[in-house]
Amino acid sequence: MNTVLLDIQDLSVSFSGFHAVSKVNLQVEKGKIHVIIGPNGAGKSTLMDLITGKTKPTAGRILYEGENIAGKEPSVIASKYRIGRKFQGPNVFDNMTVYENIEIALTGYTSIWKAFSYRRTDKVKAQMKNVLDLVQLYDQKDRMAVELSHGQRQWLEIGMVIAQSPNLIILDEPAAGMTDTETYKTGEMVKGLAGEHTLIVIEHDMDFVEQIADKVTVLHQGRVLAEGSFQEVKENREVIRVYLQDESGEGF
Amino acid sequence: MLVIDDINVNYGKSKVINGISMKIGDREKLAILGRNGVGKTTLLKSVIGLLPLEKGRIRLDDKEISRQSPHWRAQQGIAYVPQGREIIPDLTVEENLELGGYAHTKDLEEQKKKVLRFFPALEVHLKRKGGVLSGGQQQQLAIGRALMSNPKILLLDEPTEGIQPNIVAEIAKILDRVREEMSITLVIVEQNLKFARKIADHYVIIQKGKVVSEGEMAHLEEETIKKYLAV
Amino acid sequence: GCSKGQSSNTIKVGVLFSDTGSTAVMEKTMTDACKMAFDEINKAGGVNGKKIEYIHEDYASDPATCTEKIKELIEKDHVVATVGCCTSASRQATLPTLKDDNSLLIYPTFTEGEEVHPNVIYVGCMPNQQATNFIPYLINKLGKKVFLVGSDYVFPKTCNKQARALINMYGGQVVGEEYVPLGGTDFSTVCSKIKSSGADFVYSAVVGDSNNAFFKDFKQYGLDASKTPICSIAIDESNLSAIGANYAEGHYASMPYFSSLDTDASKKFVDKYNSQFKDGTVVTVLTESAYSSCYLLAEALKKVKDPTDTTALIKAFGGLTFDAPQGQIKVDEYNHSTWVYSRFAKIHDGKFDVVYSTDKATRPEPWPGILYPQYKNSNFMPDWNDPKCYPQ
Amino acid sequence: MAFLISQMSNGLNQSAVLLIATLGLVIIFGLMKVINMAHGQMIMIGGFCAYIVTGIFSLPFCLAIVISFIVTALFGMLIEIVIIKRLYAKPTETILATFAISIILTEIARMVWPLAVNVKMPLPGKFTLGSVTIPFYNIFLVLIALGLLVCTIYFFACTKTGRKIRAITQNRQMTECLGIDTAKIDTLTFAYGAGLAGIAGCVLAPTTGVSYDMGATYLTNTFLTAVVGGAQSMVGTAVASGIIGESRTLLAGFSNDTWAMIMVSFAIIVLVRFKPEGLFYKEGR
Amino acid sequence: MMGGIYNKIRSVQIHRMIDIGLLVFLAVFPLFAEEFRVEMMGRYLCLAIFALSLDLLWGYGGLLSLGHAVFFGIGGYMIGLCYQIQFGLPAFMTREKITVLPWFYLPLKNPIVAALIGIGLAALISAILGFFVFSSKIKGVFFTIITLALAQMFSQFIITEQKYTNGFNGLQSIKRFAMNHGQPLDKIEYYYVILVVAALVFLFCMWLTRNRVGKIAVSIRENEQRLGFFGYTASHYKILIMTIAGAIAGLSGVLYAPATGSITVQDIGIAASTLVVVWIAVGGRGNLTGAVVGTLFINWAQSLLSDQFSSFWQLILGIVLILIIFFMPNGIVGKIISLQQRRRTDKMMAGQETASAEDGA
Ligand SMILES: Nc1ncnc2c1ncn2[C@@H]1O[C@H](COP(=O)(O)OP(=O)(O)OP(=O)(O)O)[C@@H](O)[C@H]1O
Ligand SMILES: Nc1ncnc2c1ncn2[C@@H]1O[C@H](COP(=O)(O)OP(=O)(O)OP(=O)(O)O)[C@@H](O)[C@H]1O
Ligand SMILES: [Mg+2]
Ligand SMILES: [Mg+2]
Repeated sequence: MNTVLLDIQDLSVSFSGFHAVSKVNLQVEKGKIHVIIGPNGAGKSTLMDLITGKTKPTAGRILYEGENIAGKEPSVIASKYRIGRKFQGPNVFDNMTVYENIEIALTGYTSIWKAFSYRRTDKVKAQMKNVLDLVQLYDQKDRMAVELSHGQRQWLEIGMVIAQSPNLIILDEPAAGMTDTETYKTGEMVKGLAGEHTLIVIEHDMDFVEQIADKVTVLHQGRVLAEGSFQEVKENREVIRVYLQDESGEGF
Repeated sequence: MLVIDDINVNYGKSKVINGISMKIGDREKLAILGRNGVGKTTLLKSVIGLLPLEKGRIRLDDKEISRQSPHWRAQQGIAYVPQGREIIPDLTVEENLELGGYAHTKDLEEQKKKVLRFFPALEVHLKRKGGVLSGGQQQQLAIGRALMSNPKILLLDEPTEGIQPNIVAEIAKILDRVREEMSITLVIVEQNLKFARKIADHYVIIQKGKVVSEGEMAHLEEETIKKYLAV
Repeated sequence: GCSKGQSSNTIKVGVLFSDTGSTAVMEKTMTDACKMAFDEINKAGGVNGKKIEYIHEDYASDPATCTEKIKELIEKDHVVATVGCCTSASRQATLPTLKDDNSLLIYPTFTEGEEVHPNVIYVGCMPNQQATNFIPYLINKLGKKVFLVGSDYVFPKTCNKQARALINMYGGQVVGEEYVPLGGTDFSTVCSKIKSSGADFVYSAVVGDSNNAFFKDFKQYGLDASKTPICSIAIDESNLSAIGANYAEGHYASMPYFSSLDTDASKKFVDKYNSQFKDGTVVTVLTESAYSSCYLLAEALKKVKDPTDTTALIKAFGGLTFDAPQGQIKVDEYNHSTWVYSRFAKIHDGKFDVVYSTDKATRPEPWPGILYPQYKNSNFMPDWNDPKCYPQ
Repeated sequence: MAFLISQMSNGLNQSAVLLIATLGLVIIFGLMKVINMAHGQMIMIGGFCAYIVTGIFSLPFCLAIVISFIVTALFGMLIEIVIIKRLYAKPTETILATFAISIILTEIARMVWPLAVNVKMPLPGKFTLGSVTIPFYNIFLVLIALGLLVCTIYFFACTKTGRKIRAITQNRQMTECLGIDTAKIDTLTFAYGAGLAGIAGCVLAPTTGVSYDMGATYLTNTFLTAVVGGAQSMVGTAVASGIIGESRTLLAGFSNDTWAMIMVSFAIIVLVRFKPEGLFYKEGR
Repeated sequence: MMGGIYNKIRSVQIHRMIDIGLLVFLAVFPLFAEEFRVEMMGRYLCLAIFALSLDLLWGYGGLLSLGHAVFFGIGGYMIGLCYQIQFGLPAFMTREKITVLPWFYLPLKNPIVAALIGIGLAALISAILGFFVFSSKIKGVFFTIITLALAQMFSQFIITEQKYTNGFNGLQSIKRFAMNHGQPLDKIEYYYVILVVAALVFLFCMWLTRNRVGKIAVSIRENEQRLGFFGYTASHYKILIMTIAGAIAGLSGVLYAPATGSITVQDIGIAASTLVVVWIAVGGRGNLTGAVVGTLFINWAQSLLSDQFSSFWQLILGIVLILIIFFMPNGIVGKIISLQQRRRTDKMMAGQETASAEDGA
């Protein structure tokens, strides 16, 4: 039985001698929420860069349903293998309206022919309204993305990824800059996406991680430090030392 | 002492801040809270001078600053750590730090040492370009850079966003220490309530561009939170 | 149109030169010359009792604008003829309009020839008038090895083609031929090539401000005017001051007219121009030629009953003479071009010292006999239907 | 062989000319991101300064260099304050504005000096080595080019102001918030870039003369050089002018100037294609 | 009911109203203007088509080309050559001792074929360039510089290959589409041909930009890298836009050469390319209307100014440009659009305020 969607094997990358990711092995199971945590600079975002093709690995393989996607172009990875990503800092199309942002992300119209055949049908409109409602931006839909607040831009990007409807959704710190209740709501939304989609989520907010995680991997200095359920990881002494708590035993 | 007196701020025609007044005493620790998009960032930006006031005035130690340019305000002792960090990507970490000090620090080396004592994690990266640091590292750099100017008031916009838990704790402590050692007023916009509670002694909650609740942190009640911060 | 200049007591004439753009340097003085000429003509009673009203348009050194402006002159202002244009590109851009509207252009600038449009009178000199005497003179005086240079466009290339034939005819030898981009300012390569070619003189059709760089580089790179002079068919008084006296010293030029010409007519002309226009321009062959063009036009107008009858007007030009500052010139009876003098000058002290002059005007050959033997003694007539006559 | 050597020395001269003409643009366009269509006209201002100082007032040429720097820098300062200041990071508007400035300058120059003017050669004379001739002035140009290059590199890499400028070009708002008077520094930088263009006009004037339409000659070539060099790298620009100057002259030696120009343009297209960020570009995140 | 229609009209974007107004004006223009003015307008309309093509590329795709006139030139030269070879060898070839027409000129004999070749070749070269360039990570000014080099190359080539192109003098006597030595279209007819083509091109551009492809072009301009992560191959779209822009530029050249009767290197070089950029900037970039308005405005201004103030008209033009930047930083049409938007948001705001006041009550 093959439930592993993404199988990362001995993946490494270095930037002029600096090993940002080294020999990482990781399995992401279909339909599950896989959370990656780890100190700042541990290489989490870089690992996502590798998966999505933004950075080319120096060694190792990334097997997506058995096929090696390491080193492929981002657009191929996104369209052929259906992997979508929300970046760490909001990364949206500034001088386009919220509506157009979502529309561009909409799945299934990326090739030139498809793009020409695209129409704003009622079905599409309903679909977009759905997404916009989900991220609470429906009443902002005619504003330019650049005019949104930081948090709203985060939401917008999440909305875009949902509209893209990929098999594998990567969320790099989706809850950053949100209030606690909003974070909770995001968590519920993420959980709703699981099953149909597979998710990799990076987050520093432990309550949020606890709320959503099926499995947690801890990266540290480019390597996998620990892996397991949230509870296991939380109690791992190394993880506590390098990540969760400072000398006096505090952490947020 | 920073006095904000009945200010309005607009983006074009859309009114974002609608008559906010507050007094921030010396060495006070103030947290500004509120949901996404209520105008917290806008408020900080208008204090540092990036956005013009439509109405009202801002005074720093009885000096009117509302019409001055941001660099002038910075030289008067207001430092700003923006949301999204805004590190200068092509300058090295060290140059980024020094840049923060040019305004009015005499002894850059000395100040740099002092700041690096707060952020030892940055030391190994000094010669790397600011742009390649990870999000968390950049956040630390941004705070460090702001401290380089030896400010009277430090404005922080969501300093914990994207920071690992133990560093958040550490930042809380660092900010405390910074306030003690450098005798600084802290104004922090924050979403992480736990952190805000820990670090601030006063709070202000903003909604629709107005102050809807303020007081001592210790007296911030669940009910208020539910009313103004929950969705 | 039917109302073409009829109703009033004036005859309208167009003056079409650039005030702006890259060729404005050359054309400003032509505008001035036209102004001077028409004012004189009007003061002397005008044409058959009618005053000439001239309308000046600026085509900004751009052929497309030139087309537009000539249309405006002909169709809006109803001019009976236009004096104007300074480059072949701009002249040729007016040709379709001239034909369509059956109007007349008097073209005062020198030209590469190989064109006789039925609606154009070419008053400027043809290459043959500059070269036929110049080349044997130079070969006799300076030596047989010749290096040809020019700006990279039609006029220099066509002139040099003719020069090459003449050089061969007089037993000379072309030791090199080089072209630099129009407006180019780097002549180091050309100078190196000239040096290594061992040429006795350089026959140059480099035009415009490029000459400043050319003459300077020439000396800078160790070429010597006393051994290998530049013999130019495209420099005039306006270039001399920019080149600088010591860099221009000892080089040659061939033109129908130099403002230093020592005749009463010329002196009077130069003095009058200089006292009238203090806009920084100087008298050059183009000034003289534009001035003569206006007079020729006036003379032709005097000969026709109805100034708007273009066909008659063109006919009136045939054989027309005028005592120009350079001497008597004559419009050829057949080929629409003008008999002008052939004069050579050696540059000394920043001035052209005329060293040779034909004693009367020489015959223009739009299709020079040396290249087109079939036309050698024929009187070439412009013909609407002959694709040779002009770009169809 | 001798011809080859002489072509190479000519190429060096052309490279120096390119470098001198481009340096000002590297600052205004490369660093400040202002697409300066009036760069050629700034060079022209320097040229006319040289003419006024040496030709009209008969003062020494070295004074002309200083004066043309000052005059052009002041002019740059003026247009920065009046016009460019409001247009940073708005490429459309800057193109329009600088284009308008270029027209206005050209027209004013044309009204004052309809004819090209001559600037006396300050260093006549030449070296002769066998059949290779090198004018003294060429050597002077190469030295000036190197001198300006070194000064400019030093200025940007090693001085505080240089660092501030780099910060401003990357994030103007943030730099302002750090207490740096960005407006002042912008003005100074722009003035410096303009001043360099002025020097270029001044030192190039003796070889080419000065005319109102000389600006157009430089615009294309300087942009090409600046970008091939990586748009903001001084060393890159030096290398780029070296490559372009030498290859143009060498190719011209074996064919002619026009074809050399065509081939070099083609090579630039290919080069930029394979080095999409110019010759000297450091990878960033 | 009436109110509904009224509101509908009110909600039309203002620049669409300008388009319609302009079209009506242009359609009746020959009824009251002198013939040569109509011809002039025809020529400017061709330039407006040209400007539209660059607006697609620059205003929407964010790709600033300073060599776009090359494609215009290809179109113009093909038609020009067509009429040069109607009567056997053209003079400029005989002069250079060419005795038979080179084979590659043979297909140009028929004006329609020449026009199609003009458009097709422009599209092809622009596609090849696009393919070559966009398969690397080129962006921003580097693209601009490539086009600059291309323009330099192309115009120098035309100048130096005089025996095939008549060099600097350019091509003249280009007829308004005379078939087989027949009668060419008359000036007014040709004006309407240009107008119809211009309107069709405009509609096409409007369709394209409002279409998803246009939106994708804009997002390429905004954040090309991000687009890749949604699965788009940005380079394909860039090549597509390049090709379309090239074809339209070629088309405008094909129409232009007969409209002026001539085409020269000065119409196709860097200076010409720069001018179009300026026209678009004056009109307002990225809304199509701006390109047309800017082109017509500047060209008419030039023509009228140069009639009025012979030698300082360029100076005046320069000052006008500066004033435009000061008072209409987004161009003429950009300014009008933003005024309309301002009015709308004002209304919206006012509406919201009353609504919330009612809420409170
Ligand atoms: N393109 C690059 N060039 C050089 N160094 C890089 C590059 N990309 C990443 N790095 C380095 O790799 C390390 C890992 O960075 P990364 O952004 O992956 O960390 P992270 O785990 O996402 O941290 P955070 O939680 O703070 O976002 C950092 O030290 C960073 O400086
Ligand atoms: N440049 C802008 N132009 C127009 N409107 C803007 C602009 N920037 C922000 N806004 C609007 O102003 C309001 C307040 O924005 P602000 O950034 O101050 O919010 P915030 O409280 O900091 O939110 P967050 O917690 O998400 O950062 C938002 O509704 C936003 O849409
Ligand atoms: Mg990260
Ligand atoms: Mg904010």
